[in-house]
Amino acid sequence: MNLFKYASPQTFYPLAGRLIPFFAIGAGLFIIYGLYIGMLVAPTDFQQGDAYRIIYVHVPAAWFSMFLYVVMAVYAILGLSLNAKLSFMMAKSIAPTGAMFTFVALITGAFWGRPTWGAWWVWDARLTSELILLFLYIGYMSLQAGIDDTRRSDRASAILAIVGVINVPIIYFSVKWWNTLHQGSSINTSGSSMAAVMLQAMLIMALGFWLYSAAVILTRVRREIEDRARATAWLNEFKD
Amino acid sequence: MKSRHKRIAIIVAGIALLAIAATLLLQSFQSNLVFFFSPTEVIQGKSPNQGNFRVGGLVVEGSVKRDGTKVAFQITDTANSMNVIFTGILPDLFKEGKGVVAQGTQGADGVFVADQVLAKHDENYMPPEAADALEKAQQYNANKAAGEDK
Amino acid sequence: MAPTALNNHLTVRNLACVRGERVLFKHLSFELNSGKLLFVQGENGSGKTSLLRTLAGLSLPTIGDIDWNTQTIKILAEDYYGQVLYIGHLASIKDELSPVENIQFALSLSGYRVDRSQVVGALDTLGVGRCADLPSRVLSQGQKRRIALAQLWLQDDPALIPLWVLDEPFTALDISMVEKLTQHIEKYVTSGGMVVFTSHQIPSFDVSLIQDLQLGQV
Amino acid sequence: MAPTALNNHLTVRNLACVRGERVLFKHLSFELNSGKLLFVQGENGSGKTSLLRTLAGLSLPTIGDIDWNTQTIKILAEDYYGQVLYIGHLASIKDELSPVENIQFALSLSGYRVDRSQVVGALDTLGVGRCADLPSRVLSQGQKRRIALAQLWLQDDPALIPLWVLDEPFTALDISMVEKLTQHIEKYVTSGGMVVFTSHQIPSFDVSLIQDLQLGQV
Amino acid sequence: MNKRKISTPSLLWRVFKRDITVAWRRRSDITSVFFFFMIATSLFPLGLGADTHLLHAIAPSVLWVCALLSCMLSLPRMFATDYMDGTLEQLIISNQPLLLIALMKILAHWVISGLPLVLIAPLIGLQFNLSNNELQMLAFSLLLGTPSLSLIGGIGAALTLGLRGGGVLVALLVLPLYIPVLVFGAGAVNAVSIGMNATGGLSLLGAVLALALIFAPLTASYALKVAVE
Amino acid sequence: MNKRKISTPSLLWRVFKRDITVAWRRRSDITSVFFFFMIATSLFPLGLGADTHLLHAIAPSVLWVCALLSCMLSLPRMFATDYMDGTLEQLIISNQPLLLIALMKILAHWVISGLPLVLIAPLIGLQFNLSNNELQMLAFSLLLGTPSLSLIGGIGAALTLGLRGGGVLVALLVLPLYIPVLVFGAGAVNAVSIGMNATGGLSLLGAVLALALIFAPLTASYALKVAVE
Ligand code: HEM
Ligand SMILES: Nc1ncnc2c1ncn2[C@@H]1O[C@H](COP(=O)(O)OP(=O)(O)OP(=O)(O)O)[C@@H](O)[C@H]1O
Ligand SMILES: Nc1ncnc2c1ncn2[C@@H]1O[C@H](COP(=O)(O)OP(=O)(O)OP(=O)(O)O)[C@@H](O)[C@H]1O
Ligand SMILES: [Mg+2]
Ligand SMILES: [Mg+2]
Repeated sequence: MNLFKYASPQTFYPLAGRLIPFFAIGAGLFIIYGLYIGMLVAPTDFQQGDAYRIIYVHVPAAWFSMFLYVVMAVYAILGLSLNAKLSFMMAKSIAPTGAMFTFVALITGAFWGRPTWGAWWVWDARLTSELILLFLYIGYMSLQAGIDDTRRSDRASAILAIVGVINVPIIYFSVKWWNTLHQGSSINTSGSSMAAVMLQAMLIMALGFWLYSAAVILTRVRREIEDRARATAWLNEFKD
Repeated sequence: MKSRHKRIAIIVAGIALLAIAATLLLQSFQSNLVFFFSPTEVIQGKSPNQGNFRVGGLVVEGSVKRDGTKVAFQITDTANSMNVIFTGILPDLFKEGKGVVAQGTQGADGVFVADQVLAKHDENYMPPEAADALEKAQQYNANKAAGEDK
Repeated sequence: MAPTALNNHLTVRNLACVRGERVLFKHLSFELNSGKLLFVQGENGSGKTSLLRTLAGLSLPTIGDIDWNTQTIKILAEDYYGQVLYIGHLASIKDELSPVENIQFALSLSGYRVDRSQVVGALDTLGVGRCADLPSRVLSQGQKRRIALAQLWLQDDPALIPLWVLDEPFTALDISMVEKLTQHIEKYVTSGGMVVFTSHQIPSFDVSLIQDLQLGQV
Repeated sequence: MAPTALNNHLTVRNLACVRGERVLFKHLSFELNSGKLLFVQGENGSGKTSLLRTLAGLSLPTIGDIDWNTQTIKILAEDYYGQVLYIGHLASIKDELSPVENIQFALSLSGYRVDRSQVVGALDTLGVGRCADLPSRVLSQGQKRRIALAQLWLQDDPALIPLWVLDEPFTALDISMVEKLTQHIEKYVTSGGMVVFTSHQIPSFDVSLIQDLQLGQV
Repeated sequence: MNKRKISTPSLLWRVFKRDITVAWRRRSDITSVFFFFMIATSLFPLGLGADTHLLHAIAPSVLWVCALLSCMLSLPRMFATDYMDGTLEQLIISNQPLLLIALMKILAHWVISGLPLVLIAPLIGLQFNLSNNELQMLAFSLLLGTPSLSLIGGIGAALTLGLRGGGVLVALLVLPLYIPVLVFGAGAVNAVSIGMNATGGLSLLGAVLALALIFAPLTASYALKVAVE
Repeated sequence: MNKRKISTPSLLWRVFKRDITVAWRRRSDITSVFFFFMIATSLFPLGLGADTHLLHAIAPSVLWVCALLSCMLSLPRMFATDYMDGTLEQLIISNQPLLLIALMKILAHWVISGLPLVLIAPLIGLQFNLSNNELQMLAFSLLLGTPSLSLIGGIGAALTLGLRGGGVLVALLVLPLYIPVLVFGAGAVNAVSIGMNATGGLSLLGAVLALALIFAPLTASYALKVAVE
């Protein structure tokens, strides 16, 4: 099989079209199930009571805010080095979802901080670097939108995405490198310091978010391909 | 110079700069860019000697004394501890034995006058029963260890 | 090195150029040798400027290769750029500097230093010697154009600069100036230089020197 | 009001125009009546554009007066502007709006509302009906020019807009379009309109309508 | 031709609507001012370090200064594209007073770049631990003050039309003129913080607005004529 | 023709000198950044009222943020005129690596718009009642930090070359990347104020500078090629 075959928009477009429904349905199921376990089945926490349940949204959102940025940067690198249009389109389509998750992580964090820490917001390293991540996403999207010529907008914003990737390890390790008000990691290579049900619900939610991202991003890529190839003939074969 | 040679020279310069950056970074990690200081650091004089700063640590068991909205307690990092007083509403998670970060100024008498107290909880999440069980187990282990020591 | 000994070649193989979503040209191949003039023709928007910019190294070919004496220009990079003189639509003249300063700077970008007197000489040849020390801001469009072209008089040794890439060099020039420029280009080519140029008017070069390239019939 | 009843006059007395430190023209006087075409000629930089902008009310005369039907235009101000249609070098087209939106806006600035269908009709006449709803950003230079000119088809009632001031209306148009525009201007003039225009090419108007003005012999 | 006359208000409404439409079609213009405000305000706490009290104390001043700066950064857009594509000429020789047209364009600028700041400011205020009262006063003072910023800025934008280095130049022209708005605006919020009556500052803000409404369109429209001539 | 080869350093020196000469001939460019810095810093005392303690406490942050903003405002000038008049094309196809040429232009930008701030900052610091030690640290941290601002800014300037609404866009791109410089720079001054050791902040500033020296010219030169292509 020729893997590169899927790197061409012509092949990718129908493939993505077939995959999207599965991702979308899966996302719905996992998120509902995760919320069910998280909100109703999982026990209250010994210190935080029920306030901790924000964890089921906050942590997966925070994970995906960082993860999607890295994926976006990888696509940017691929795009620049292989001159692959589809990579640029992927990167462009990831950004809004990544920004959305960043925003969700920030907001849920703030709503969580109020009852637990006693403050909506503090300027510790974790919170600040996550805020910078939001700004980077916004910068990326603004640059994309600000350049009319797609070839240039793709490349220019790819450069920005790559420059900004340095922020991700800073977010991740901030709780280790500096002492922050934000807690350290509950899950790491040596295991987890969470009760099993809680962890389970959180992972299910993360899976749901993953499927959601896939569905939304692929939809966006398809629209992007349509926009860019409105004139090209092959597209008509797949639309009635 | 051929362009290839120039490129090599540039790369060498880049590597040298990287090395400088790395040493500077390592050096900076030994100094104090922190959200809060521990009581030990305060006692060693690593904290600011004027103005506002933050102290973080665990609330010493049995040290909390309330008087209306006024609270006095001790913060410890297990090695050293210091006295804190605060007037106002404490966060719900403020508990003896749990993490806390207080912001304020240190008076001449060494007492830290806080104007804000934030709760810093740890990374453990479990149901209350499990926490109880765990505590009992630890107690048991501790007793056992103490017993064995004898 | 005697000029007759020059034997450079520029080889273009299977070149294609895409701008936006449009293919401007594809399967373009040709070879150009020292002592030849390539006259690129085509209607508005057929991709002449795009081709010249690619040859000059300003944009990378979408598909295809460009070789300079058997090595691809992408690898040669600065070693190739140093041998090419590209004069495009824009005059690349800074308003704040005088014509002499502008030209001296342009030459130093190709790695050469020239004296003021030489630059003034070239400007005189082009009929703009009077403006040599004015700030370029006050010059008219046609004068700026002549100053940009003065480089051709200072960089006309094919042993040092074997290739000129000229995008519409005759625009905005009056008849006598067109004549002068035509002769100068011819002299450069016969002494072993290689030229790629575009123009909407048909210039009066010696036919034996010219090699034609028609764009726009994809 | 029947078109033939129109009897407006534009009177220019002793007009001078100074730009920078240069006197472009002085002691310029003429009178123009309904049903006449004023063809302003002169070489590059002789002040044609400057004159037309003064007539349109965009710049104030340095010396001299311009009267519209016995009252000076400086006093009339908006009452005069509302009667003049000026189309200059710039197309005044916003990239973000569609041609239809652009034209509707331009007309509302003279105080009129037109329906979409009418605008599309005018665009069709000019051969750019297809572009009616695209964002103007994607149009080529020539298409933009036509859209700016579409106003001439929507504002061609001399009873409402008795004066057109057109700066090089024929630029960038192909031959058939030049023909169409010539006829339209002629129709407007014969129905009682008054036109001031410049052009570097000599248009084929009915000689009896034309009144000449040569600039540049100060 | 089947044309209908339109009334003056209707023409002015079209001028306004057009600017809004254009901005909406180029949304990135709106959002980028908005985000600039968010980013610039977050810079100050970062520079200050941890002190919440300090943060609280300087919040009104920081938010107001950043409002000034974002408004100023968006000024070149008020007339520049119209100037470059020739629309400005047509506006000048339209059959309505340029004064009113300039006013509409300034108003549109406010809706595009001032109003969003008013709406987001309370949210940013939260990051600075402002109390409810303070947040309300912040939003209200901005609501009263930002139109003056657009009005005064309009003069600067018109004066620097088509000049090179316009960005910094406009800053130099406009920032000194913004000072009263800043002093009264930030003053009103500060007054609330220390439990004083803010009506003084507010009525001064109102006075500035009234004055700006009278003089700014006049001056700006005159400057526009000069720029085009 | 009597031409002599020039060496790489000599070419680079000419690139640098040319930018300085051009800036010098258009002095208003230099002075306007300078005055922007002065005006912007004096806005804060106006917004805050007369509390000297507060002023003192926020001085490092205010001065640093204003340095960021002035540097950012002057960014469009780094490559924009070269882009418009075609010089940038010639720079790209000169016979020296674009990387080095971009570095020289960034350096020139720093000399024109960063260095003056370093020199004036202590004077402005006096208005905020900063002590001698603090003033020294302020100047030193700016000296170490502003080159990073020009370097990082160079990336933003190259990315937004020739775009409409470039001013606000460049702010959006560049300010988030400036944050570390701000945190460490203002942090160093704050540390001196509260009697702590500032070496941590300074060595991080140094590290940022070293990293920026590696990556900024690389990225900027790539972005320039993209812009011209
Ligand atoms: C606005 C404020 C907040 C922001 C920006 C924020 C940001 C983040 C980020 C970026 C992560 C992912 C990093 C990682 O996986 O290690 C994270 C993880 C987490 N956050 Fe927050 N957070 C905020 C507030 C809070 C609050 C108030 C709490 C709890 C009281 C909290 C609890 C957690 C937990 C439990 C994790 C998972 C850690 C792990 O297992 O790795 N966060 N947060
Ligand atoms: N970055 C770009 N994005 C989209 N289209 C582009 C881009 N650059 C150029 N084009 C288009 O490519 C086409 C070719 O342009 P080019 O300048 O090469 O033409 P040309 O042959 O030099 O024309 P002329 O005779 O007018 O100089 C034009 O239609 C132009 O609009
Ligand atoms: N604001 C100004 N300051 C200085 N000089 C000016 C100004 N505006 C125009 N000029 C000069 O006035 C002269 C006349 O310009 P104008 O545009 O009226 O000429 P024109 O006859 O329309 O030329 P063309 O045939 O090229 O359109 C030109 O030389 C121009 O450089
Ligand atoms: Mg061309
Ligand atoms: Mg003209």
